Amino acid sequence: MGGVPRSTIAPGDRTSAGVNPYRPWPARITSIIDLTPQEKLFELRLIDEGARAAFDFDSGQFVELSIFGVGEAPISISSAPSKQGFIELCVRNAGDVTGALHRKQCGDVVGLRGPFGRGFPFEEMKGHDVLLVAGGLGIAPLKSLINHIHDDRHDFGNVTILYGARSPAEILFRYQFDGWKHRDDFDLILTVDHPDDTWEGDVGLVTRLFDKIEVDPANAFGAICGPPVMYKYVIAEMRKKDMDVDRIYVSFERRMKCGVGKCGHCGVGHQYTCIDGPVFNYWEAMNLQEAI
Amino acid sequence: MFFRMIEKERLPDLIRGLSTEFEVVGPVAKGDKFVFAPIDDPADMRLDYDTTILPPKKWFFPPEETMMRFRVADNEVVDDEVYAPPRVLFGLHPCDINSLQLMDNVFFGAYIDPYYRARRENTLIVGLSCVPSETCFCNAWGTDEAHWGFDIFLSDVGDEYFASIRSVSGAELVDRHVKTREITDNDTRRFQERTAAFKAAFENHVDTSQLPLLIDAKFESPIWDQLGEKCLACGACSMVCPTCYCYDVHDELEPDQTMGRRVRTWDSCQFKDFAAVAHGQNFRDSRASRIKYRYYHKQWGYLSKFERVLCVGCGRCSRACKAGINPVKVIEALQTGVVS
Amino acid sequence: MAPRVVVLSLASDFGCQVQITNTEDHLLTILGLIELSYWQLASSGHMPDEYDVAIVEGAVTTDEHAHLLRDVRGKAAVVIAIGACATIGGIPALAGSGSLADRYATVYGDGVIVPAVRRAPAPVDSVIHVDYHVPGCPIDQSEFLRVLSRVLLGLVDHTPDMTMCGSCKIAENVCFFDSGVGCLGLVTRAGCGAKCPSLGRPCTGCRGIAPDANVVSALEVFERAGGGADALRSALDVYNTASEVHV
Amino acid sequence: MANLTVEHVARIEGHGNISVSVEEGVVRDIQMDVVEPARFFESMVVGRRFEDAPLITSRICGICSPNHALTSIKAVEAALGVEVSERTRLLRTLLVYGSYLQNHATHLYVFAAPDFVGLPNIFPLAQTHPDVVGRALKIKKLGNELCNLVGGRSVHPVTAVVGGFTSEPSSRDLSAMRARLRDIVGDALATVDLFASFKVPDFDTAGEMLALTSPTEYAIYDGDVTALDAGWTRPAADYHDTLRESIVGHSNAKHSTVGGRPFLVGAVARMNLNAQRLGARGRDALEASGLVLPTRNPFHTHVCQAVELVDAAERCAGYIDRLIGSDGSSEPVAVDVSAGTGAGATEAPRGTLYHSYSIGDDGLITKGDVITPTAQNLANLEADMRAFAPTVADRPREEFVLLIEELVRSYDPCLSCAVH
Ligand SMILES: Cc1cc2nc3c(=O)[nH]c(=O)nc-3n(C[C@H](O)[C@H](O)[C@H](O)COP(=O)(O)OP(=O)(O)OC[C@H]3O[C@@H](n4cnc5c(N)ncnc54)[C@H](O)[C@@H]3O)c2cc1C
Ligand code: SF4
Ligand code: SF4
Ligand code: SF4
Repeated sequence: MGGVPRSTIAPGDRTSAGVNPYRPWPARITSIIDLTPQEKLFELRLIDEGARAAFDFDSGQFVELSIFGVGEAPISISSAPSKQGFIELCVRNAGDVTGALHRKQCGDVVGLRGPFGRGFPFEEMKGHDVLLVAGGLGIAPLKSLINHIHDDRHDFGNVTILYGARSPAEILFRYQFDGWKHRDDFDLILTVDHPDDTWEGDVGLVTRLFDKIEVDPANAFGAICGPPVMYKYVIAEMRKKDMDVDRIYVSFERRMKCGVGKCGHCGVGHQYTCIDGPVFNYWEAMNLQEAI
Repeated sequence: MFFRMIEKERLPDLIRGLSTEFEVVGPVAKGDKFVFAPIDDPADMRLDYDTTILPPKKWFFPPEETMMRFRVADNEVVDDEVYAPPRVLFGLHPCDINSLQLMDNVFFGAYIDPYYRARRENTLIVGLSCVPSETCFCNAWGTDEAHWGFDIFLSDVGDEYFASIRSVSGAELVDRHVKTREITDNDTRRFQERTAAFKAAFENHVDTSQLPLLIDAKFESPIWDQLGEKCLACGACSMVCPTCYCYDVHDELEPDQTMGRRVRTWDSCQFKDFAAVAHGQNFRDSRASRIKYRYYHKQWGYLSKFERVLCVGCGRCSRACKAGINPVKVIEALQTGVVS
Repeated sequence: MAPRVVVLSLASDFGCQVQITNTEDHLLTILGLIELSYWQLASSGHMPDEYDVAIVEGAVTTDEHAHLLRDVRGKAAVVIAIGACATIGGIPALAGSGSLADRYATVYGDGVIVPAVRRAPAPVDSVIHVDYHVPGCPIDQSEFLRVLSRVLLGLVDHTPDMTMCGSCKIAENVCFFDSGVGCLGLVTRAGCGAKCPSLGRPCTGCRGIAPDANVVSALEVFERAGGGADALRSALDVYNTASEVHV
Repeated sequence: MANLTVEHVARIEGHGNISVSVEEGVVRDIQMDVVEPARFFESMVVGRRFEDAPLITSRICGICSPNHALTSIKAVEAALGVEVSERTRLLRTLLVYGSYLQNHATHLYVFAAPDFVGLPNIFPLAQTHPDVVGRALKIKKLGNELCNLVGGRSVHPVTAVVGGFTSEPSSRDLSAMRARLRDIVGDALATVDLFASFKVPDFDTAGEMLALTSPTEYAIYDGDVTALDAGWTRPAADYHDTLRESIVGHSNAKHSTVGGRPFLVGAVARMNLNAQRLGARGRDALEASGLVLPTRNPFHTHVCQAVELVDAAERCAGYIDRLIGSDGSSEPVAVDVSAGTGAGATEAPRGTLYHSYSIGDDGLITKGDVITPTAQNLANLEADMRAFAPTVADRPREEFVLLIEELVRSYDPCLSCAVH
């Protein structure tokens, strides 16, 4: 929309009347890392300097990635809010937009809208233990949270990460996790469904790892992200450990066309994933029909 | 608000007058049904219409609209302006006026939809009193009365209209284009009588008590499966509904593949792929789950945010649904546990 | 490099190919995006040995058709089926019911032997995998252009799966069932903008039965207000004889 | 020269091969093998409601589908004794002419023109002669739009049904169309000039020529059948008695004869029989083309079609005047179903098209018959090929083949039509 000079407003601005919330901001791909045959990690920088400086987000929030001629797809931000000036998106080639993104090269321009949605309650989590459970691509938004905690490590108690992937080759961000294996300020346990010859870690579903961990229910926050089938079982484990329903956070994936609470696609129960979520606490989620 | 009396014979003066400043859209006949269409001649306007096939939402949120035009090479937007001509929607019944307010909650709200807003701000609304048809049940939601959301509202009291004037623009236009007179006590009495007769004329009396709780409690009820068997999954109900706003977005390239447009089109939660995500997962694969969602969202999802039910009882969906599914029946089924 | 495209036809009336030429305003633009390697209707030349995209019109009615298709599938990276004949069997498939010998007798007189190569008419994907579908009898030019654009961009096939009535409502048509006339829009794949109802004629189902159609419920609707369930069955035969209808 | 076959002759509608057998350097025989497999339209309509006949049989041909639809409708109406309004007839005539504009433009520019400029197709001309290609597409597009306007769609019109039209264009759209029709006359005249300037072989067919004729107009939508040589005029409905159809071994299409002679239908026959009823502009165009009538040269199809383009544009503008001026209705008239048999004929762009049906008391069709222009022409085409080939047998093989192909294309054949 005309009127407001674009660089004076943040991309996620909700209030300025002159902003067209559907208009993507051009962003340049500044790095591409092949993680697995299906997933790549893209580093993106908004081209407009003002917008880049104003871009502020919480872990768990997402952007709408836009490739004109193809369409848009909601993608969680994988990098930590503590890192400014760029964002990382960990994207699986799942169809049109994500496929077209995979065919892009460093230096190409795509579009971004956002950040959108409600992320993890980082400030509330401060001073507490955190148990993060990821399945498959669910590590994408959680990695933002993990890195954010990492950058503010002294503000948190025990931090435990359980991460399950199908096979060792499908473990995302392995370069980072391998580096963390021997750290004592993170408890990191990886598991795979289908091990290969080199695999020395755990085998089986991520829920199995709960036997290996200690949780202080009075103090711990949980954060879960993974394929839809996973939530029920992981939450059951957390409940077995007596964690509070309103301190367990889940992040949902639903179909989305707008990201701003209009198109109706992401409805889950009586809420919209895009503006009421994608992160919900479990008490809210329990009250969302058909959510879990 | 202030009030004037307008002789019925003089109404064409008002319409003609409005036409000099605005595009005037009103109800006209299509076969034995009605549609809202631009009016060339006031005589084409069918003020005796019962309801229209499509609600007025299409004048604010068209079935297909270009959101922006873009250039592929550098992924740049070349144009996202909205063209919204000054327009008057003439002859809206109370249900439709109320429906626009429900739409406003969505399209304004946290993020303002610039396309909807531009049209909404450039459109005046002239309301018109009506007579309930056999499919109407606006009386159930209190949407049989419009208290705001119009510039002028004309209540038919015989040979005259009792005109309620809400906005400055409405007042100016009435002043400019039609001869009126002040209201008298007799006029307000006639207005009250008309209102009472209107309320008494409803055939449908739907018990909506505790509906939001009921629908939440009956989430697992077999009635949804029975409705799912009947439902044709055609989406007609959503298209004709003045309060359904879901949409789809896709890009279309010009034949030379260098420029294109991002388009949004009406969508329906009754379509199978509406909640499908990548890797074959579909959160509402069955027709039963989809029809349930439609009612759940209307009676409870929306209400949880805006304290209103997302239905104005216009009865359009009852007319459009060839499988005979409609809110009156569904609410009845929720209460009795039986789908009739 | 521009993709090398061939246009082929099996049993058809060439109408869909004519529709391609009927994109007048854009024909030359499209031809600029591809390398047209073979198009019998519009150009001299022979079917090449190598190409990337095959556009196939028409139903399979002979063994030769099937052989040709297998050969095409082996060579082309992308196969696009255009029109009702190629996507659902269409009108040629109407000849698929009953005995072929009788049909030969009706057309050519008694004693004519049915050639051994004849088979029951069937859509292209009964023989080979089809990557993109452009339904309709005939195809709609703009839909064809949209599909071609998806092919060029490497996007997946995206034929709408819902039925027609939604778009018919958008067109603000008075529904035929309201006056007791049956209309196949109830079960037919959307995407033509409810062309026929908008022109005053009930849908004849040329885009095929929508994957999401509820044929059982549609039968009841026909029973109540559309001339009876048999009217639905008979109307479906025109284009959809080769489709399996689960009733 | 040895025996040769040309498979899938290009730039014609449908699949056909030419086979030439040569003995001791002399062309012994030459055949047009129609390899298009039979589609059984005549048997497909049997058992279906009469309303379905136009819907189904228009799918015989996607190129002249408006003609098939209308001819089928006329046959059904004849069988059931349905009388349609004058307005309906006017609209139908417009629909046929829309099909003429689009078909002739396609045949002339897309199918035939490449032969005269020595190219495989028309598309390279877009660079070298943008005006020519632009003109071709402009005429073709207007034809399509005329069909769209009246029929709702140019291929397989939607609105034309037994008894009338299910929807009619607005006067506003009609007058816009009229303006464009007037505007296209210049392009049509330029087309006449262009094709009159091309040199064609000097060759006469020995066949008879048949076309619809009418005392009042250049017969397109309606008329009786007149034979040029024999001189008789007969009702089109009697076509079963006039034409003899026979099955030939090498072709899936039947052959036709009249009075034991092969014959030619199409633009040349029409022009020979109807030229005096051309409109003023059409007559001027004919004169400017230098064509002397009657002509027996099938290669003159091109010029005749081009003259028809001029006439079509002029005539359609006149029809639109009449439509706008009158307020009759084209709404489908009610049909009383009772058993009957009837035939219909129209002039399709490629020649006379016949449909006939028998309908039972229940409204179901018991018998259907279709004879397409190409089916009528095939016997004559083969006779012409036999006569023409020896006259060019001395040419290099490639040129020989091209000339034979050109003869085939001058008939503007529609082989999938022929095998229906
Ligand atoms: C809040 C949120 C965060 C996400 N974060 C990530 C992430 O970090 N990394 C990642 O790789 N993926 C993420 N996804 C999933 C990603 O959005 C989808 O994979 C992507 O939209 C598919 O789009 P496409 O155009 O590539 O595929 P399409 O070709 O559009 O579709 C392929 C399949 O996906 C379905 N689909 C279409 N649109 C959507 C949609 N908007 N959302 C989901 N499914 C859809 C279609 O039904 C189809 O079956 C996230 C989704 C959400 C809602
Ligand atoms: S749900 Fe039905 S009755 Fe309610 S507003 Fe929508 S169309 Fe009208
Ligand atoms: S006319 Fe046909 S397509 Fe339209 S709503 Fe009725 S049944 Fe559906
Ligand atoms: S309405 Fe039906 S018959 Fe007409 S074009 Fe669409 S799918 Fe085909």
